[in-house]
Amino acid sequence: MIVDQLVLQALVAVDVLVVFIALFVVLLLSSFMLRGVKLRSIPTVEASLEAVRACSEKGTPLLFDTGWTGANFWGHESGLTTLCFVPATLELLRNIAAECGRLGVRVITGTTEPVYNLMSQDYAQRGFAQSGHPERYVPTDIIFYPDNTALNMTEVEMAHRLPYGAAVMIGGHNQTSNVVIYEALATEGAMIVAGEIWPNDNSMAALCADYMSFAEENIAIGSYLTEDPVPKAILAGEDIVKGFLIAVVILGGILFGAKVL
Amino acid sequence: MAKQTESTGSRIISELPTLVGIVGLFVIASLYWVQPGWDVALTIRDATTLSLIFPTAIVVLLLLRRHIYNLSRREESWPYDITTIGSCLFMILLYLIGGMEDPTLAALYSNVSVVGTMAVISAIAVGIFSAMMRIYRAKTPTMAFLIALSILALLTYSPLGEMIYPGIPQLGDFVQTYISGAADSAFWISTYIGAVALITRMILLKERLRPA
Amino acid sequence: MASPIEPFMPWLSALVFFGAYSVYYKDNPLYRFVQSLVVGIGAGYLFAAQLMMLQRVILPQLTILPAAALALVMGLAFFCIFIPQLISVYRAASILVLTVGIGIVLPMGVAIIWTVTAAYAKNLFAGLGPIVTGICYVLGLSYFLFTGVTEKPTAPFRSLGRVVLLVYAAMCISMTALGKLAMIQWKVLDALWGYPQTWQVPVGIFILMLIDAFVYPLRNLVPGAKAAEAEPKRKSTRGKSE
Amino acid sequence: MSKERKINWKDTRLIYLMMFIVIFVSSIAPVTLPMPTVQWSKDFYRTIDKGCTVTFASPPRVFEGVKEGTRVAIINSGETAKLWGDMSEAVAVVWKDLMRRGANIFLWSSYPDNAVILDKYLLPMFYGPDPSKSPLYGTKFVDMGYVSGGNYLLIAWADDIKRITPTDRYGNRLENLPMMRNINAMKTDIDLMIGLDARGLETIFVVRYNTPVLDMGSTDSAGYLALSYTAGYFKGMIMGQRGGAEYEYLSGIPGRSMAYMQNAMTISVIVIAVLIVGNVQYVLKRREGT
Repeated sequence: MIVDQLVLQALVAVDVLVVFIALFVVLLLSSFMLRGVKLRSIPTVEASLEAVRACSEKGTPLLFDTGWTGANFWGHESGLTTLCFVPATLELLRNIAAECGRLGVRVITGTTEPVYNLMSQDYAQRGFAQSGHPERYVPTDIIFYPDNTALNMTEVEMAHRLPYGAAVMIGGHNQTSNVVIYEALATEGAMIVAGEIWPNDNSMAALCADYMSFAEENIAIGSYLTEDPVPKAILAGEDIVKGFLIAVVILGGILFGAKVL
Repeated sequence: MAKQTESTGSRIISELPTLVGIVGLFVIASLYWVQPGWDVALTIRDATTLSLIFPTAIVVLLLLRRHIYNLSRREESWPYDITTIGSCLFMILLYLIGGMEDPTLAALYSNVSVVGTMAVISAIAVGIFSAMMRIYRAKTPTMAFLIALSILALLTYSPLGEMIYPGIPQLGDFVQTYISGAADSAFWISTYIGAVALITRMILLKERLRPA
Repeated sequence: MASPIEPFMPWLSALVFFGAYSVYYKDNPLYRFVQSLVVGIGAGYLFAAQLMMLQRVILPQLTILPAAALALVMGLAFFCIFIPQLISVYRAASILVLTVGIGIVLPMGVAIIWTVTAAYAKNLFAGLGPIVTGICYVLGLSYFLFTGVTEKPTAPFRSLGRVVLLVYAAMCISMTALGKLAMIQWKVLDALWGYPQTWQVPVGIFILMLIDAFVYPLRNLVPGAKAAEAEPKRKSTRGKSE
Repeated sequence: MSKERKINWKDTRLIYLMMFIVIFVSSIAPVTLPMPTVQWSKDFYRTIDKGCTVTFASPPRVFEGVKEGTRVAIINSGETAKLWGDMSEAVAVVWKDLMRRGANIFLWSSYPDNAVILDKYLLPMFYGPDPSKSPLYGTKFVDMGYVSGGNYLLIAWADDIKRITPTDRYGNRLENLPMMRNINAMKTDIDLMIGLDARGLETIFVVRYNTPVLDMGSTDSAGYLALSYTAGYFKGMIMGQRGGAEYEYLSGIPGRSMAYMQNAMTISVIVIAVLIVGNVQYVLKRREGT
């Protein structure tokens, strides 16, 4: 066992509020001080629009699947991830819808989250409107499924029947069931762009996808899609936080090891 | 200056829902350290949770609308559209007659939905093994390393490794516990940092929660 | 009280489970029927559950529980998505749901950031395993650095960090496959040794597949379906195992 | 006969077919195989057998293992229904062991389908088709069934179960059930907590009240639960049918997990062989190409 009797004494000793405020202050200062800092690229941002173009060439629809991304109240910290994916994935959907509108590609979405489904309609409609082709928006293509099983079975069936030219699978799936859809898409030769939330879903994407981005990279997509320098500066500020955590492990480890702490 | 003030003012008004949402966020977050919770926070939390029944009902109706639309256009999927609409309405009818405890409603749910879920979740194995056999090739040294690790995991978590050499599952356990465990932490921790950054952007009104 | 359809349920259960697998042969009417049934039953159950909540929790407590009244107001706001002039009302409701959801779990996420990191630091030299964990955690985190400034000096660490994340992926892929494999077997055991035995269902489906593949295409039994099958399909990897 | 109907040895469907053949054969004729026991399974059994000490809050809490009358809460709040096919034997053998040792078992399910799955496949094995009619019901076992609220319910139950939920799933008042006379505030009145793929128990119970917590999941649940084990929150884990086989070995209680192990082994052999052959072929072809 790595860590006996240690950990959440820290939760008692170090107030969560203090940690949050410290993180917030660092990121807030970064938003002013790190403007203009260059960021590395995230593969799925460009690949998603490439997927639209691939569908345009093949004359097929595009699948935009976000699984169970959205509002949830299961009361465990991992739920934070699905919630935080909402703004980024919706912003990506709007951009994809705009590109689809321009190129005349049909985009079919899938989600198991009711509020997210309604928000998807709002964003997709706006995207098509921005392309100058609002008439290309098809409300019945923004599909809600009552559960993960219905989503998987239907998307597998549609992957074989339509079939899709490309799929942007960005979000969370249940118990790595994304691989079931990947298998159907791969069988039909579709291009797969994946950006999954959970580590185990990421593993399935690593196995099957043509392009993929890991976990937190997907929360940052919204910042990459805007010209505003502030969100990018905040992303740069995250590096300070991560650098601090790395320093805590290395220096803290040495100090604990030397019994200084 | 006046113009800037005006635009800031109108911006704040247009972003009022986001601002209210952020206040709500911190009111709810306070429940973590205020024990027992205070009434306003509990009311907002409970009301939000309960309100979810409405969007859920709306999207189920939209789902039905999609199949009715297919039917009205006499698409080739009509027998399946009828199955979907019919089974959905039948379940609602069962509820209206016998409530959630209706035995037929429970029987259909457990033998169709729950078993269907098991089928989909178990089909993951087929998807993975098929993909492993078809596309898992040592195109790079990293890929070769990962294939070796996948084989190690197969040896560790089936009795095979122990049969060959007892050190194999020990090595597999070591990789799983100490390397995979650390990678898992890195995934989650970076995501939680991303969550705090997202909230910072929301507070600065730089993260849009409605379409631009 | 048992349902009158209870005696048929083991058969339905086997049909749903193995019917779902029939798609691995090819897209077929049995699969589409099962899929439609799963969607319909799931949607009906979900709707019924919402009706129950409305009847048992919200409506009876409307005047005595502020949360119930507020929930009704918020719920009605969601219907404004269908009224273009009131779209902002709908958006306000959806934003509130999202932010309240984040508020519920945010402190837990923040707590984990600090406590896990502190745990790794405190035990760094407690043995070979913890040292490896500490190093891999640091490498894994460095993969998620975003700035271009850090790109060059941290490139080797980020590359190693990616390998660490992929080690997780490689282990997870095999473990998941073995775990889910057991789930198929669980249903097979249920079909073979459960009461009543339902192994005839998967065997029947398999025989139909053999007939379709080698004796007579069953699609020809459906009038007009033959022409549809002749329609050319896009590039498929069926028949390419590598 | 058309050309298409010939067997194409590169058809991916042969992979699917091979898997089903292996599964059917190993289900019909299981054999016993040597099994390594992983550390978290050993810790799980040791906690049930000998106990453990939990030291997150002050003062430390000493748990002396499951004995007659030990109050055990089974928290069925994960994705048990979806994962049941990979958890069934492990849950069954642990449950059997708890009963053998005389534990008082308190069960709660956080989703309707989680309750349904135990009703259908587990409880009838130990308590008959209607558990409420079992002589053990109320004295050694109480089922709350599905109660909504998720982890927030657990937070409330930490202080008071009976105030929030005065009755069990069958409508019996909890104060009338003999087993519940000394169970009300979960933070003090539960000696051991076993989660079924449960998450969040660390922050609710372990850190604040030093509750000993064990967790059970599917083989790959370790992916998201291992963090809690390595950080010391969970005092042991049982993962998947393999975990069931390990527990059967450790406890000496016979079970049915071996069929799953045989299946895992056969498929592993085939996949490893295909991976090695496929990759050697790939490397050779690439060399030829260059």
